[in-house]
Amino acid sequence: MVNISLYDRETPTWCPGCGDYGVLTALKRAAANLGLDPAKTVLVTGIGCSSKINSYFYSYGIHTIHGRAAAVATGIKLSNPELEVIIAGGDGDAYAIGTEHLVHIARRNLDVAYIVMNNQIYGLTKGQVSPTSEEGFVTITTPYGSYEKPVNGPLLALASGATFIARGFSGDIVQLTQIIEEAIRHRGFALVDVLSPCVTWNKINTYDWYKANSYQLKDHDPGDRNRAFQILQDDKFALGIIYKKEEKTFEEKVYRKYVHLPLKQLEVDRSIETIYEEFR
Amino acid sequence: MVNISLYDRETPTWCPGCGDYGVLTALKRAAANLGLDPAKTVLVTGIGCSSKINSYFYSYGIHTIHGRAAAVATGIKLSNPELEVIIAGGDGDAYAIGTEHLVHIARRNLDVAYIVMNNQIYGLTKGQVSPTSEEGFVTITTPYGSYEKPVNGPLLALASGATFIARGFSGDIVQLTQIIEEAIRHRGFALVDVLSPCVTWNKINTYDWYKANSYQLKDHDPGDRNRAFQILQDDKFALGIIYKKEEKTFEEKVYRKYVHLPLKQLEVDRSIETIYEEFR
Amino acid sequence: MKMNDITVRIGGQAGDGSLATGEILSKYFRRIGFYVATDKDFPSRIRGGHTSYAIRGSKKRIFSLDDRIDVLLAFDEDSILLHMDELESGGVVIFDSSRKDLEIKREDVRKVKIPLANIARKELGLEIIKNTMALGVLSKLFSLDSNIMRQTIRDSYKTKSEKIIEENLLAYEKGLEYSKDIEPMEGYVIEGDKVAPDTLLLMGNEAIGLGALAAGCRFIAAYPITPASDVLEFLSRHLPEKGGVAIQAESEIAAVNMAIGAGYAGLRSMAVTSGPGFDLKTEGIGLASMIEQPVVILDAQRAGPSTGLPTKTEQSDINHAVYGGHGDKARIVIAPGNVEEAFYFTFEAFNLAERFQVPVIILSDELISWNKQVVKRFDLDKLKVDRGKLELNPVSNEREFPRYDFQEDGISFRTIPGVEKGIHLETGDEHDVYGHITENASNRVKMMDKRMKKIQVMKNELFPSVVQGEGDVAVIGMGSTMGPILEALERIPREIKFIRIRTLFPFLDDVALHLKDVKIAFVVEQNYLGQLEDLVKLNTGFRNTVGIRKYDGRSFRPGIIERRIREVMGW
Amino acid sequence: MKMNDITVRIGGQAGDGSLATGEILSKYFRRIGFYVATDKDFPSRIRGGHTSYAIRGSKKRIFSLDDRIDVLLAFDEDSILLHMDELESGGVVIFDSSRKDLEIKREDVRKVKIPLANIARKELGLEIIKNTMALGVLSKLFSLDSNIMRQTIRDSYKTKSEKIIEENLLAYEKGLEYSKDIEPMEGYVIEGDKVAPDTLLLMGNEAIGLGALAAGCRFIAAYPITPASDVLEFLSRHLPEKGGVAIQAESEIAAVNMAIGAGYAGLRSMAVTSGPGFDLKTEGIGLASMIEQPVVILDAQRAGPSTGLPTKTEQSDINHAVYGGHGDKARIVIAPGNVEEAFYFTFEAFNLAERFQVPVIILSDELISWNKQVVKRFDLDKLKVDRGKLELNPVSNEREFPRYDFQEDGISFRTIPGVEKGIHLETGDEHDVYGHITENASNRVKMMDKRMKKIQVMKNELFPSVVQGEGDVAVIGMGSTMGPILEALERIPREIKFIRIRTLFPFLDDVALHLKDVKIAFVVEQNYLGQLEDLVKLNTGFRNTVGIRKYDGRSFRPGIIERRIREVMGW
Ligand SMILES: Cc1ncc(C[n+]2csc(CCOP(=O)(O)OP(=O)(O)O)c2C)c(N)n1
Ligand SMILES: Cc1ncc(C[n+]2csc(CCOP(=O)(O)OP(=O)(O)O)c2C)c(N)n1
Ligand code: SF4
Ligand code: SF4
Ligand SMILES: [Mg+2]
Ligand SMILES: [Mg+2]
Repeated sequence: MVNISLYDRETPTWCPGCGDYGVLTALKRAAANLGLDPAKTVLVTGIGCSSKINSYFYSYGIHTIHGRAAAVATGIKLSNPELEVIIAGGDGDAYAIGTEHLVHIARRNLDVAYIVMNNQIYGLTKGQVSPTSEEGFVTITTPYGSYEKPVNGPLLALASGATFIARGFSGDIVQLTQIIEEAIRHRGFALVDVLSPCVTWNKINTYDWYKANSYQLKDHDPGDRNRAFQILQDDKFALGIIYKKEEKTFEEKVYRKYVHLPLKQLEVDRSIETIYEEFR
Repeated sequence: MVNISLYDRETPTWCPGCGDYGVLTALKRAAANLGLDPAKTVLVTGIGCSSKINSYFYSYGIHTIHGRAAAVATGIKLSNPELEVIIAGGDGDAYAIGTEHLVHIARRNLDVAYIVMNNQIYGLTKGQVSPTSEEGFVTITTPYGSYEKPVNGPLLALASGATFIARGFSGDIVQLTQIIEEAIRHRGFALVDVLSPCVTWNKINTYDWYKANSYQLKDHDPGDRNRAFQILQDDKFALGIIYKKEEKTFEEKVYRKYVHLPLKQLEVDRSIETIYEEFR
Repeated sequence: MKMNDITVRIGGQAGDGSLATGEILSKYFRRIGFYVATDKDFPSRIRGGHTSYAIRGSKKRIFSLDDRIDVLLAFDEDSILLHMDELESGGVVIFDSSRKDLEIKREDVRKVKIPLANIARKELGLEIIKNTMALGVLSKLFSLDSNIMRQTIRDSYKTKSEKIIEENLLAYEKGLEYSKDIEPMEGYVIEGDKVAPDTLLLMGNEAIGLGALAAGCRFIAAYPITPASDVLEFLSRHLPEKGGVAIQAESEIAAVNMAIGAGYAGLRSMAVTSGPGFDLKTEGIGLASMIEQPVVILDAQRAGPSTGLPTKTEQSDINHAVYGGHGDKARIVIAPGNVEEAFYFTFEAFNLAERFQVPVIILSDELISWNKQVVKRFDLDKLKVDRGKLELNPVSNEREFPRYDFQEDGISFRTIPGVEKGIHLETGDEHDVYGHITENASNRVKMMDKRMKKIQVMKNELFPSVVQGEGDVAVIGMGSTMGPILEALERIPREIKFIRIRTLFPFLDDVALHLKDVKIAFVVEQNYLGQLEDLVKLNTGFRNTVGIRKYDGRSFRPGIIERRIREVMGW
Repeated sequence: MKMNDITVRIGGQAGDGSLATGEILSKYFRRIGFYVATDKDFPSRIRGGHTSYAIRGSKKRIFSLDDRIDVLLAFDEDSILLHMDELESGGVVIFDSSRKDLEIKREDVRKVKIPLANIARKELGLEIIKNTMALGVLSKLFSLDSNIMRQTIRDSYKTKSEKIIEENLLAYEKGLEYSKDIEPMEGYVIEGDKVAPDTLLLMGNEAIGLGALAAGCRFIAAYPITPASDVLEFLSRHLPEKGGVAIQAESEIAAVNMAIGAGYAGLRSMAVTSGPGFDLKTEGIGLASMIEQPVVILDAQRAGPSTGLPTKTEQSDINHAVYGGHGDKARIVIAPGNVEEAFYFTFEAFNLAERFQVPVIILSDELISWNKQVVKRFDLDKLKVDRGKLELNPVSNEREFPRYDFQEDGISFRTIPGVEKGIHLETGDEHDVYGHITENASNRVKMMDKRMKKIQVMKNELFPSVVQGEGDVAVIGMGSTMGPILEALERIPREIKFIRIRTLFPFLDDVALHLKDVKIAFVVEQNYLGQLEDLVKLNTGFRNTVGIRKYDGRSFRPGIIERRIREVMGW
């Protein structure tokens, strides 16, 4: 097994106590357990506190623009399916401005894992309401409480066709490591929603609150899609692997009839003469 | 009851046989049944063959940009909740480029009805694959068949928090009229997905195909959310009202503590002196 | 009257087969050794509505239509109403009188009325075949080579069934038969060499698709939009054969970001779109510029703003291509002027993108994208792929690869994921040489200088203007206006210098040089505000310009330009 | 040494309370009748990292910082490392020696070391209160009025608990007590009138929020982004009280389209953002332009491109504001130069939007948006709401209201849903007078002419440049560079003409007039490419410009401008 320090990069600048530290640790451990080669791994992020994670995790990394990590990752993975592509970001990044890409990456069943660090708040921009904030939640942009029902990210992903759905908690790094490992190992699109407290701006959804408002899935068959829909509608957050199904991945389908062009082979077949007939 | 010719506008330029004629007729009938005042009704559309419907339906109408009708409608309805705001458009408009707004308008439970004319193809741009096209579907942009699982629009809306979900068929104008009527009457966000064949570009999902691949909901309790989730995962298309629940609307919540400013009163309270204290 | 230069307009209701007939006719022209230029005019709706297709065939190299047409093949009344004025005196109108007889007023043209649809329905049992019948009439009128025409019809339907081929051939014969008593047109000679040279007939969008394939582009992501969809469609068919991927994205935002991802992963990649989608790509193009990511973007301009006139041409995205997006950004904007250039510019766009590690915007317009022209078979041997400073075997002892290292020319070495010793970060935040985020002020200045320096460095390698003629009167144009400008100038027997600008950003210094002794310059462009004119003024300091502008969505005709120049110059 | 003009920089780790202390100090300055200018400098992360806040108070009307600071209040070592150079000779550094003692090298400044944090922790039981203690030290050093300071502290914490107020007052006393043996600074006089005039202390973003409220804006939709979020936050608090709606949208695209919807429905509406979000609004702004929809957009510029330096200032979105988006579009772009103008321009933006039925872009920059200045209480009586050609009682006999009727000035009458006899369509497609889609060529031309005509018509009603001074040497600037330019010019005892441009699109003719007798013009701007300079060149033909540019994300100081002018002019 690889030593997890292989994945050390910069020292995080997250606030002391931020849930994202737990995610980083779990990700490193999962990577070590899987023996991921940093040179063959790409960590793709959007913008937000959480999206800085690739500054702290040693591998290829691309920190893109807000909400678009899934689209960039799609281009990367399709271009070189041999890469391990992991997406990470915040709840705003994934479930607000990135909604569109989440839905469509899920239905494509692209073989990537997407880790959403869900703190139910906008961290980096200093505490505005997030799509996952509870109704009534008071923030600087919702001084009278939020008027919106929260987006249920995992439910959305499931409804969109994701083949792996799990929820973890930064406070439980052991389980989170397992989940992330499974998600990366899963062949197909895997969404991991992580309850990851923002200790600075969200004084409601704290570690303790999450402990009190979550429960461990027991005796659950992740193959049961109907049950997964139900679990995801629970008032409390279920922790663990909620849904898992093997299906052909997007890359497999796209390249079904054709040999994938290995990336290294940069001299490609550039002939076009055979097409000329169309134009005569 | 109002005469449906009240709602006549331009003569449609849709292809003869296009499913959207049925939707237009049903919408006019529903409007007549409800006695909608054209001066107090706004039909908001995106871009596509289907989105031209407000050229053919007499009321205030705004034909916006591709995918953004729901966002524009949100601004309209919030500004003047007394208006009857109806959104209409195509499957590409709603479930591809407009995905983000659909999810968020649903969770807000804005009191508008959204009619999606789903022909499983891009009509106006001449026959490209649509987010609702079946996997394997051959189009000009998927000559080897589509590699993607279709977006399930109603399921997505349900997972996002919509409080009314129904499916109609342009081939059954009587039922479609009822559904649209109910959707408009519903207080909250209502999604109506209409199977509306494109006779020009989609030679697979024809009227006959839809007849063979849909069924009428019977003895269904629209209050049963779990059942709704199941029905929406059926291989065949269920027709009828699939889900319905009364919840506070976004407008009600937003204006909860404050009296709505009637639009006509253009001289608003523009005083700001009371705020000056903050700056001293 | 007219030797080997003829323009036929075929008009009817959508569904009448005007476009299909036009395609066959243009193929025929190519096969007899003619050059071709075409212009489609159809509404933004699917069925019905008047559609027309103008095809010009000429032994002379042409790039656009002429002012007037020689033949009006009218399947409906609208064609007469809309296009009769365009008909050259001495030309011919062929009217399908099946639906209705019509009195055609002009005395100076020949009128041939045939109930094509009725004959087709009655004698061939298939009304829509009337359009191929019309080709028989045309053949008779202009003494076209019926063997070549038969072969062209056969080839045109070869992807369809043998039955369809036969039906069409029969229709053609019927057309010939019904016109056996028709006298051939006098004064017209349509005679090529009857041996098709080694040429291709294709539209700009196809040339762009071919150029991308030839350049080794292996990834296209796009969201359908008129008039760019053809490129996605073409590559959806051909990329998979080449081991590449074509993906219809969920939106233009998704598309540009996918293309950036693909480029980052090492594939030559492209996103194609038109105005509204181009707007949506703004933020993504900025990211590419900041992370110094090669990516090629096609904006096939159409009439804006907003949805505008989706099926009509315009050149009004120049400003957005050159200036769009927040922040100071390096980019390249090039504008091909004809179908041949559309191929070569696209090919080169991929080299430029990788050499300078910037987004390259190809600015086409609807007319170029859809205009079918005859080009010489592309010479692939001359085309070299240059992937720039792509480093696949870095020999670095550092734990992270200095992706943004400072180099003389501002261009750093680049690696791609999968490369050992190439690990680095990329970010749209300001960053240090390893791509790590930093807000340090002096690093910021150095990085800005580095990125902006590329703008100067690249200037030598971009497409200089093409200059034709001499004199102190100049005409300036870009893109599809090339064709009408060239013809206009042929008609004015004076010294005029034509400066065709092909690179819009960075604006090259050659234009100012070419304008040195010029006293007045006419800037021809297809927009209202004079976007090209402003670029010229700003970048050259030359200010005595006269705008010749068109913004009704219809393409220029040489006469408009000719008249305006004569008027202003008093010629 | 320095009379009634003092700059204090407070620096520390985020969490040290530098910002809070600065706020109190600036309030104190206002209360004694000083003007204020501030500049925040903090990284794009939430905790940790060096943060500093510079506050200048002056009896003279000021708009920006001076070159150097008089006081450095340092809570951490970084403050010393980063800012010691900035300290005026004869100034004072107050260093919190609790964490670590530090040798401070400079001999020409006074050094006051106090273990503030330690004292606070030990004697007050609360370390973070050290920052208020520091105000005691400052009071002693500069003989500030402790009663006014006490009241300011009290008021600053009044939204918190009484306990917090008491703690802070106690800390202030502790600070005074610990500095009782400290000698007051020599040569500094900080004396206002001790009577706060009827002024307000607020930052640009707050002024924009107030301006919107005063204009009757009743709808804001925005997606959070630095440095524009404050406006959303401010209006989220205040709009509901006024019967309005503030909504945090799912993205900037949603926000602009919601604002367009609200404007269409008759509310004055606004969307606020910064660079990346501004890019995303491009398509929506185009729609507003095409359907002639009033809407106000704020772009509070930050350092780009892409994510860039999110918490640093720049003026590099000028090009996008003026040229962004496909197609030819009417729009208005205005740029306030200080906090007071931020209020009045915002107010007027809503009038302009409705009068000309176009999107109005307010181009602020991070410095203006965050700079706290003292302004005279806004005079609301002079401000008139003008809703333009809004027709609520049309007397038409037509079934549809001719929303896009041709009028002399290009501006049609507008109705809103709910109005009887006002029914019409609006569409981003080209349309006829009723808003119905049409592709007709002559209608297209008329509609383009109509929309573009507004660009000429509106010119008379936009903000002309402000000109100060005379001479054949000019300095040109816009936005936040106003402050440093004014101070630079004060220092150069020559004839210099300062032209401050306030309307960027349409570019007004006055600039060319002001440049008539000018020989050389310095264009000061906060970007690399010289976006403002290019606008001036293009629109005036004046080409002898010298750019004074800054693009490290930090704001200008007068000295940079002064030196460059002297250097070039040989003064
Ligand atoms: C297009 C765009 N809009 C807005 C922003 C500003 N922004 C940066 S991060 C962020 C959201 C942060 O919230 P989240 O995604 O939940 O991440 P967190 O910081 O909580 O981890 C926003 C709105 C941006 N960078 N780009
Ligand atoms: C931003 C943008 N992208 C693309 C287009 C081109 N476009 C027009 S309609 C359409 C999709 C049509 O499909 P759908 O929404 O299903 O409507 P239908 O025509 O099938 O009714 C597209 C891609 C556009 N107008 N704007
Ligand atoms: S602000 Fe919140 S999310 Fe961001 S680093 Fe701090 S604790 Fe974490
Ligand atoms: S193309 Fe299809 S969707 Fe469009 S009008 Fe014709 S049948 Fe209807
Ligand atoms: Mg968050
Ligand atoms: Mg469709």
